[in-house]
Amino acid sequence: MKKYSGFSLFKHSLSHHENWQKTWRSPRPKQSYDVIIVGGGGHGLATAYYLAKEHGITNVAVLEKGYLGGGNTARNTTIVRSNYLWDEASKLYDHALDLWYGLSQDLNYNVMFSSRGVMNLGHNLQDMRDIERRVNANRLNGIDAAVLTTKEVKDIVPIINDSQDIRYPILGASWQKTGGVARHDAVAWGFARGADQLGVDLIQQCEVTDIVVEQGAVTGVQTNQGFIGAKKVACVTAGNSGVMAAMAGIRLPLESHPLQALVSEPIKPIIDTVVMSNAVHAYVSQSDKGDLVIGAGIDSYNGYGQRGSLHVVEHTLSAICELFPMFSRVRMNRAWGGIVDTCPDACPIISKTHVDGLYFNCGWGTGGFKATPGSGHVFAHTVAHDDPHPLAKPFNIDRFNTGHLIDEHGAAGVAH
Amino acid sequence: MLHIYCPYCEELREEEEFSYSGEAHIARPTDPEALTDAEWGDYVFFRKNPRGLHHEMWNHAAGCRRYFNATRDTQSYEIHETYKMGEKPSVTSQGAAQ
Amino acid sequence: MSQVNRLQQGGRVDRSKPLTFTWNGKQFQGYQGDTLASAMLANGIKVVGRSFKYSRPRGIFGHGAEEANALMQLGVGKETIPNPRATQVELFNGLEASATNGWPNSDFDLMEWVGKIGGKMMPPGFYYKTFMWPEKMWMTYEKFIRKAAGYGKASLEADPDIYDKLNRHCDVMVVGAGPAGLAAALEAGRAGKRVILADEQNEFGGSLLASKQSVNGQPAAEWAEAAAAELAAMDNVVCLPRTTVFGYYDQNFLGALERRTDHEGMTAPSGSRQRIHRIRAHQVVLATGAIERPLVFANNDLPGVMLSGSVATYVNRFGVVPGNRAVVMTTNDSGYQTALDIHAAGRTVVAIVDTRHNPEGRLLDAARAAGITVKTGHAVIEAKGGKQVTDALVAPIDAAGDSVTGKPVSMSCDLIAVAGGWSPVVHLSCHTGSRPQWNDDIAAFVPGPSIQKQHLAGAIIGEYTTAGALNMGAAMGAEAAGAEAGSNYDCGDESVCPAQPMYLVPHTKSVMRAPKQFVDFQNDVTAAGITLANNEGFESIEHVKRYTAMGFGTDQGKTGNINGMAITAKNLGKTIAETGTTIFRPAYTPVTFGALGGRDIGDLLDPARHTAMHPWHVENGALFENVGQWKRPWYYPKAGETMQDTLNRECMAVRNSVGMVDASTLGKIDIQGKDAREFLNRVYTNAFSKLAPGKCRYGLMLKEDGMVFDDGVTACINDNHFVMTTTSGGAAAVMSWLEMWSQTEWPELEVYFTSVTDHWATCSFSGPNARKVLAKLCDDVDLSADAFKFMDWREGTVAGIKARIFRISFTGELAYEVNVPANQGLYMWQKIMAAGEEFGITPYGTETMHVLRAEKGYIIVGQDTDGSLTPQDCGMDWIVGKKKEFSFLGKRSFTRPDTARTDRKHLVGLKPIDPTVVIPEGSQAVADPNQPIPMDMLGHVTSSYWSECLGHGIAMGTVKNGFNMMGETVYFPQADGRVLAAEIVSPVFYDAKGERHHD
Amino acid sequence: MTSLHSPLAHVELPEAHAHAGVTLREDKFRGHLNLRGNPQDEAFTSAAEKVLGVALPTAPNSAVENDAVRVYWLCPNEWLLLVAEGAEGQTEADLRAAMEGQHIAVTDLSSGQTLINLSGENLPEVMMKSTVYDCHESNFPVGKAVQTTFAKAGATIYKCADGSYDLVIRRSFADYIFLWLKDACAEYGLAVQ
Repeated sequence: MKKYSGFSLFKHSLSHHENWQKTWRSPRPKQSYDVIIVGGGGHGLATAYYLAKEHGITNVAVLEKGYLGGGNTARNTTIVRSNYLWDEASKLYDHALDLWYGLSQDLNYNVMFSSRGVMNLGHNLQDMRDIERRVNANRLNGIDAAVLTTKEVKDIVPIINDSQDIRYPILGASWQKTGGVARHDAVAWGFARGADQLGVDLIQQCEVTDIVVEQGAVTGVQTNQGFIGAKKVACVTAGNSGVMAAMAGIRLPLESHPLQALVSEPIKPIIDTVVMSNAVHAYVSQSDKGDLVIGAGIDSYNGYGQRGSLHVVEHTLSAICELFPMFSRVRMNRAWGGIVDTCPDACPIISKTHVDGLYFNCGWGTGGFKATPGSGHVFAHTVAHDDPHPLAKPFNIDRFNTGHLIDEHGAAGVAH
Repeated sequence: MLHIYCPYCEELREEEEFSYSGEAHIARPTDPEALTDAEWGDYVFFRKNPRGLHHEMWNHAAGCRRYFNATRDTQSYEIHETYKMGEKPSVTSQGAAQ
Repeated sequence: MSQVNRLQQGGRVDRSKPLTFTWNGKQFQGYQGDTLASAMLANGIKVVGRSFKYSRPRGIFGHGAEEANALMQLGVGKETIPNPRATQVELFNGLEASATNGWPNSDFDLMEWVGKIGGKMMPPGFYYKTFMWPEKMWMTYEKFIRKAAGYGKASLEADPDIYDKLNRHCDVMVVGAGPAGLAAALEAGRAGKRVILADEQNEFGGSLLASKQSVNGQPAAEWAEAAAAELAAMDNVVCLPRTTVFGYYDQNFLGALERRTDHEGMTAPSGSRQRIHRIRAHQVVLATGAIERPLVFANNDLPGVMLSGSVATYVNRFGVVPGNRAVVMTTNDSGYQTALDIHAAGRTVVAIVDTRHNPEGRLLDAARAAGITVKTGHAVIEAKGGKQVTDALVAPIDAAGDSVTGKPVSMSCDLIAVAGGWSPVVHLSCHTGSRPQWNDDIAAFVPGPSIQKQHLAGAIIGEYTTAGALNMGAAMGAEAAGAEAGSNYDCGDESVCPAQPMYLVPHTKSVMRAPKQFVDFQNDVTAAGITLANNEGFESIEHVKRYTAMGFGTDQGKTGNINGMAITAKNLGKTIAETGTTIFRPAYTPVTFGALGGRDIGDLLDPARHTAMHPWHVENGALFENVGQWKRPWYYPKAGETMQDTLNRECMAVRNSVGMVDASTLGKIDIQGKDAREFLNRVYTNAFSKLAPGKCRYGLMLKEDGMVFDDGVTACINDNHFVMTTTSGGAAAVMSWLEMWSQTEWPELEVYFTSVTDHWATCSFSGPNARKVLAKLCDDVDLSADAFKFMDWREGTVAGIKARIFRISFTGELAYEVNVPANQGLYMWQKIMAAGEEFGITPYGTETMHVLRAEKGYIIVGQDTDGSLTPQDCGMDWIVGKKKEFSFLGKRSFTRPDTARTDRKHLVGLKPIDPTVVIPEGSQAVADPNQPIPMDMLGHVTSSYWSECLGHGIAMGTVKNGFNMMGETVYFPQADGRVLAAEIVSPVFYDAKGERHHD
Repeated sequence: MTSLHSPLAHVELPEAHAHAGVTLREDKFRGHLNLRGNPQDEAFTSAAEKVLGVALPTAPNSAVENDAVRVYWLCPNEWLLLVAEGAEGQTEADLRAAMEGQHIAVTDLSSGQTLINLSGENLPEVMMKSTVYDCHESNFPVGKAVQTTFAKAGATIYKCADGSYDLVIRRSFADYIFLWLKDACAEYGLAVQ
């Protein structure tokens, strides 16, 4: 497999780009694998990549019912940050943030990670208390974080409405300078290409219809392409995790909800950082293409339809126009929905199950994209060793029985 | 944008009038102290999350403030029925995964 | 420059009303009835912008929503709007438009050379393959990429316009007012149904307005006018021209954007500029028509290459012929009509180039009769020219349309009209999750099955004849109305010869080596780019879309998608049906953010709730704090005071004499019924069985997970009647919580709940002189300490008003809460202020309230708790009923292993070692301040204040295992490097024995 | 100094309009009582009828009225009684006396709510701006009472015989609703009586 570079681009241009190799193979499934990963989204592909790269397990298949990176990986607002509240969560996300740095070089695929900074606005006194608390916790954990005054917010985002005379004035913000955005599709494709190069079979249009369990241990999966045997099955299916778990007789504390996002028409650069506000339910960044990328609130009802209700989008845009009065004349080009699997404590489940050889990585709710490399990294460890990675340990499914929840509703909010 | 028939107001009303309350028909255990931690955790946190028919509870928050149940398809969003508290659904999917 | 391309007559423009506009700073004229595009074409303007990636010159290509090139920067300053399509902008006098791309301008663009030279290096996905070294440079590369990208500029000033919304309801919603939509609306309207008819154009009629056909013997446009007039006269029909239905949501909910004043100027003279109609329809008729498909050939993006139907529209509707010498390339009969229209307008049709080998029929005959050259079995394989078309390379092709079979000849021309067939506008039908289906008969996608109550009529399902569309529209309109269709339409001979599907016109060179053959103009996606993506393994159509950006533009691939899918299908050896399509999402065309936000901005962003005493607080200089939706007085500064000065003054007034706070925002729930006690027992941790009438009790409410959820005082009015108070922010949630348990789990308990938050106004005054103040106003209650004890309540008359007086205290002082009906709240407040004047009664706000309660160690749910603390964690085990029969909500969770730990985080008092210090709220506690990062954190400061009466800072916070660490020191490393220290103490800093409030 | 201040007592009146498309009138200080009870219990319904002089409406979204009281159906076991200013105390006492021993609740909300009347030729459009409920006469005939949203607040809306609407709104939201109406009516002119 040839490396990508400016030079290779030049060389191929001389032959009219007729000789580029495939980004990945399209193999037929083997009879069995050491590990089957169900779900070819960013997390699943990252898991496969790190299984092969870090643990030398290459007899691996990723089964994807649609196309690679076609679920939430392709539908999120691409924000990357790690400034969560509790030690367990912030360490997990910060592990991911560490991996974001250098990821393009590691994968030899430009995922366009843009460390342009992420700001979470506070609009009332309790918001500011929570921000202080979170930033202090981050700081003492060695995570980049600062509290901004209203003026500092304005200095970084000159177009923001800093009037103190509005319904919910900006009182300050938390600021993670090292956070940012990335190109979501490229993340999936980069991990896919990397995994493929290490020998992982990526099998698209392969829908798992059953998880086969014999005597308390997993033996493989039934698919629309027949039975495929496996010593271990790792499910990384986000919104569909509940459906997958049911196949193995497992219950999960998850609800799948529509989460909507939207983009404007492309405009010239106008906002250089990521601005999020939980209190008024809005967050915005600008893509390299020029679109304002805006996340809306979560729809209240369970839904797998990848679409939500208009009033949620309306609510978000009134908040956006309040924060950025000049965006009022900009136009929404496209709105869409993803399916987010939400946990009662707004934290993921990265866990073994009571079925031997069956693992789940799910429940990322509205915050999965930013964790992609970290999630894959610790899940690969968990699967490879049949023992949770130290950072994954707190995210065991047993916490819902012991009461050891990691309540990140405040830091997770809707905003990602 | 859901259009929901309130079984008490006996009218279709706009989604904005309602608030969603999750899975329906979850009975509180009569003797919580007799349950294992796992059984209690199951009651508190674990929910059916089907793709397809779902029996769920809604509250007509901006209307009559009554709680009621709905059978809704979580894929098509079609609402097959709504019914009052204490009533049983008439549309069910036997054999559907939870 | 005069309007060189304007015909002397014809069309629907008003030549008596000339309008002046500017394009790139230069003045031009058009007419009333023009779009910006028709006026630009009338003036011979060819280059209207530059392409996204390669900076190639681009011209107007279509005439409506499908336009991919002519994105404008409209207006200037705060009025400016980025990216509207010239084809959808109605011309008005003084309109200023400029190009969104091109440097120094769109006509002469230096970036073009970058595009020409670098273009070879910029195939799809090139950025994934490079710009990676060194890592740090990406942010610099990105800066340049961002600058080059984007189209128009957003204003930097606030929008001068407002936008509003109407909630509409109807029996039948008809989307599109072309022949099918008009016919449908007529049937439903005549049947007496409530009908809404919306169309994106300024007048109803759609294709009829540019048609030379007749409807039942009447010229088509005249018929459309008559139909529109009949509909406008019906009371039961709402006609919405200039209104685009942009989204179709579940259960027949539609979003539509009406442009109310955009045709008159950049801003609305009064009222809203645009309006969203939120429409709930019982039945929907989609009559959204079809968009013409372009043909993909080399250099097909040159200005002067246009959609054939658009050319005909400009000729017939606007009296503009966008060229003098036209070559028409067609795969079906549509192109013939365009050629005939151009010919009739007196311009030269160089040739009709028909890809079909053996076409026949009335239109072919008519063309030949008009003397137009028809070259069958040929195609325009390449356009030539610099900034506009100068020649068309025409070559014979094989019957399948796969290869060039002979030598190309060059035809001199300035216009190439392309007719590649039609793509039904299926977009709306897909918004609710229905997938479109490929129909081989018409070589197009049509709407798939849907569970919406939806009817389809006309070109949206491939009915392309006018009579067919009218009759189908009538049938569907009648069906939606539950009536019989009453009309039958005839439009004469509309027979056509079968079309040839043609998605990529062959070239003498291979697709990778031919000059660029554009599929998606807006994102510069070429046939070669798609092929490269396919070769690299991007096979799913969604992958192709994402890798090449095909269909991601503001036109959302209205013209390009089908060709791109077909090229992919062919590359992969699949059918188009197998390849499938991407999913169409709202919005059909872009929707102004401001319109979606509507009036819910500014003061209307969220309701501000006010108490009865609010006007007094405003008059007396209070600053306000947002608590939920409530506006609560935060503190009342006097001239020259710092905030701390004010707080000290307010606090000391309460400690030394008397102060008053408006406590009306606390949630209040009236509970009646014989099982009210039992109910309270179940939802509170403590017992209410023995609470006697006239008594109050503090209660703590948990969620089933055992964590504190709300707190408040409940008073027993009589055995069957209680009044519960909740936190200000938690009132609605508690009310729903109680109702839920009552309605769904314990319907057998006889108890009713009614929110009385708004009914009662609460004046809460505290301090050693509180009794004296009350005594001045109330003479029918024995106020003596023995008769009216702490945690008692009495009914009495205060200032002549019947009141409920609660002797409860959140300050630790002797305190009374006087509750009166809110209509008398302001009066009561003023009376108490007057009565207290001699004692220096001082109004105080939430901040002083917080200081006073913190001195006493009272928690504030939501500030000191965060959903992760049990009553035990808060040191409130005393309030957890141990003997209650019913396992109250949350109780079972206490015994879970993690919850039962004795070293959880505990809520404790924190006394700064340096008494002058106030530890910032949110500070994190550590045991060892010298531990390197990452440090082990023990907890955090939840509340912290300067206590003027104690003369030192005080704080509350969580500390791991805190109850077992009393007297120990914990440290709080600050961002500025300071390390603050505090001793773990009881949270009760003031009057630990509670003598003062009992006094 | 009067002891009574209605929720809208302090609002600033908008500038006078020569032609007001919408007129707002606050019907201040009416007695508002919330009544709960079991409509299947004949003892309850007959007691209510005896006190009120009119039978409690049991059809959803309906209302009944006589000279002394207007009664809105709120839910199957809940009604809102609107009586004259000052009559709420006696009505409550009468109801309690007549329903002695029954499972009922009577709650005085007279200060927690206020009644505003909206009329005028542009009212239909203002209602479309303000509520998601379908106020077309075919769906909202005279005499119907509906609890729904009004802007971002709630309201119980009643269609009066003269085509105007009576809205019962919560006191704390009154300023917001007035602000909303002032804004929504700006293009037609709002008169306050």
